[in-house]
Amino acid sequence: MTPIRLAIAEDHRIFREGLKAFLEDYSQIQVLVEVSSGYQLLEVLPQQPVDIVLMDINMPELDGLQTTAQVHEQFPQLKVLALSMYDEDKYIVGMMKAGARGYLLKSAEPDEIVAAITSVHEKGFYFNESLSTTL
Amino acid sequence: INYQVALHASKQEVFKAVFEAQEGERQRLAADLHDSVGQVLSVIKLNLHRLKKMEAPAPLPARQALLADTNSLTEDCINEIRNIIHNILPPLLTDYGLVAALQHLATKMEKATGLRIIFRAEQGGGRYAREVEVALYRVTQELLNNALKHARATVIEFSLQQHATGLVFTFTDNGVGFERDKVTPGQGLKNLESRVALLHGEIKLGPGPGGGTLTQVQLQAQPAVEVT
Amino acid sequence: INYQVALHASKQEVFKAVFEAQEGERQRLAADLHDSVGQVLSVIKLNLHRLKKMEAPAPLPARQALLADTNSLTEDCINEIRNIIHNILPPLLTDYGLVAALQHLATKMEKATGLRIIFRAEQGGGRYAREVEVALYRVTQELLNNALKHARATVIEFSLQQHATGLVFTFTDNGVGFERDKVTPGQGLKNLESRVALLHGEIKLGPGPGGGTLTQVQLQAQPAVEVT
Ligand SMILES: Nc1ncnc2c1ncn2[C@@H]1O[C@H](COP(=O)(O)OP(=O)(O)OP(=O)(O)O)[C@@H](O)[C@H]1O
Ligand SMILES: Nc1ncnc2c1ncn2[C@@H]1O[C@H](COP(=O)(O)OP(=O)(O)OP(=O)(O)O)[C@@H](O)[C@H]1O
Ligand SMILES: [K+]
Ligand SMILES: [Mg+2]
Ligand SMILES: [Mg+2]
Ligand SMILES: [Mg+2]
Repeated sequence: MTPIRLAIAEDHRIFREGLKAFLEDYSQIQVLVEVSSGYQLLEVLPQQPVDIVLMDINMPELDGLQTTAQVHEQFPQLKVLALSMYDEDKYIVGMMKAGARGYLLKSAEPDEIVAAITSVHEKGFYFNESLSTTL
Repeated sequence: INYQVALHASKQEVFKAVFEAQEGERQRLAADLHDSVGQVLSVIKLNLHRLKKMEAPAPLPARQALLADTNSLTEDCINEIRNIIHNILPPLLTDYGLVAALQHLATKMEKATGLRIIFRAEQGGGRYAREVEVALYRVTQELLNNALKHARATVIEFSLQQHATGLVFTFTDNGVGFERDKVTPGQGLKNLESRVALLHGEIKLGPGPGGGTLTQVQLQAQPAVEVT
Repeated sequence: INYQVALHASKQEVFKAVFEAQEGERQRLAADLHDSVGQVLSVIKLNLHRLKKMEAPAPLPARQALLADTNSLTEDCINEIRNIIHNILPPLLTDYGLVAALQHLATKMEKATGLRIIFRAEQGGGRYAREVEVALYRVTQELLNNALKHARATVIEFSLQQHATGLVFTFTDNGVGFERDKVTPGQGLKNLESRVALLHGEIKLGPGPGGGTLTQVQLQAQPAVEVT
């Protein structure tokens, strides 16, 4: 099976690196792109195609919401999975409206992170039970 | 000395300065907690998970148990940081505005207290100037605190109404009302008064039509952006 | 309504309320951070240490490295919490008083900035009323910030002197002084002025005898406890 090609867009360096290190243990996932802003992501994507973007919301310059909307438009086959510290409905609804296929909390159980990536890749979406009640 | 004169700002200016300094400080603090503690704790959690996996295929039970313990402590910290940030300055208020933040506050407090807490927005969902949004959010926090501390109420209702003449914020509880002999003016109501005065608004506080307490704040504010 | 009248507190009272509310909030926040995050993080750190010891006698290098990493992240969080608490309200101030807190502040800032920062206490080490200690600590923080931000100074000196008539706080830097055309009154000095006014004190601000800026605060305060 070819691994899922992943991009991480996240401005918090320690979190980004920690997440990448965590995902390295999973052979079904390959982190190919690591960027710290939406602009960088949009620049890199034409040269380095990926299947899924793990997208932070709170980023400088172009935030996750705006970036998701643009990714949705420019790379319609690419799937965005939101990853955020915020658990309030507004952020979830906002990211889903912008075109995200799922929403994860940064404090999610690590197994859930892997399950969400897999689900988005195979089924095209991911819903967390406690978060999806808001939709 | 010439510039010593400039020090003697008007009281109004000083108030404004104090509140602005306070809000600025809160914002910095929330950002620090969010980035330097909250996100790092999430990484600690990921690492603990990796450590747990490294135990396989021959896990040492003592190590497993200690890892599980440490993990749950980390979760406690993450939740506490989230609560603290939310009390300092809810990101919702900044990103989605007053109506979203008040709605969230009402729901959260209803869950936490078991009282009936109802918020109604009759103003189209538009955004107001930052100082208006922050002031009314702080006013609501104080009135909720008062209602919970002093009123022995079972129902709390508050609302925002937009009129052509301005914004009207109304807050009622069905509690005991102000008990003349027992009332000692605290900091809360004074603070609230000066916040409203700063925005050239009006505040009225008295018995509610059906008992309890009614507080009304009127501001000459109009929403900047109407969401349709 | 009768008690509506009570709301109209004097400006002086309102100021006092605002500052007290602010300090009260800071203290609660500091306590929450200390107890619910700081202490728990310390336990997490202890646990990581125990996990490391459990690695013996056959440590797995990958696990060792990850434990070391996680430990250093935990330490970062602990330091951050400590810094935040210290900025909110140094425990030293509460526990050991103004002189100890100012001495610590001077030493810390000297290390952090590389400037020469000298504090002299000529008052016997006694404790003052809480509001006096908090006010002078905040005044010092603001004046230090200003000297670092605006003065381009190399030496900063401040002192506390106890006279029979009261307490004198003096702060000087050897910087550029107030540059008339560039000065835009900020919140800092206004805040400072109202803090001092609240304590019925006096503040003077002007050029220093040898250049730079000199600020002097006089309060009618006497130490409550003389340490001999
Ligand atoms: N909703 C209410 N129902 C009944 N009494 C109230 C209500 N709100 C305020 N009071 C009375 O008014 C007093 C002053 O309120 P205020 O908010 O100024 O001070 P506080 O709540 O006692 O202290 P704090 O400074 O922490 O706010 C209270 O002590 C209480 O007696
Ligand atoms: N030690 C100093 N040396 C030279 N100029 C100073 C000094 N302290 C203050 N100033 C001048 O006085 C102005 C007002 O100071 P103030 O502390 O009120 O505001 P600020 O420091 O600019 O902003 P803040 O509200 O963050 O304190 C400064 O902008 C600066 O131009
Ligand atoms: K991998
Ligand atoms: Mg971010
Ligand atoms: Mg109160
Ligand atoms: Mg200043």
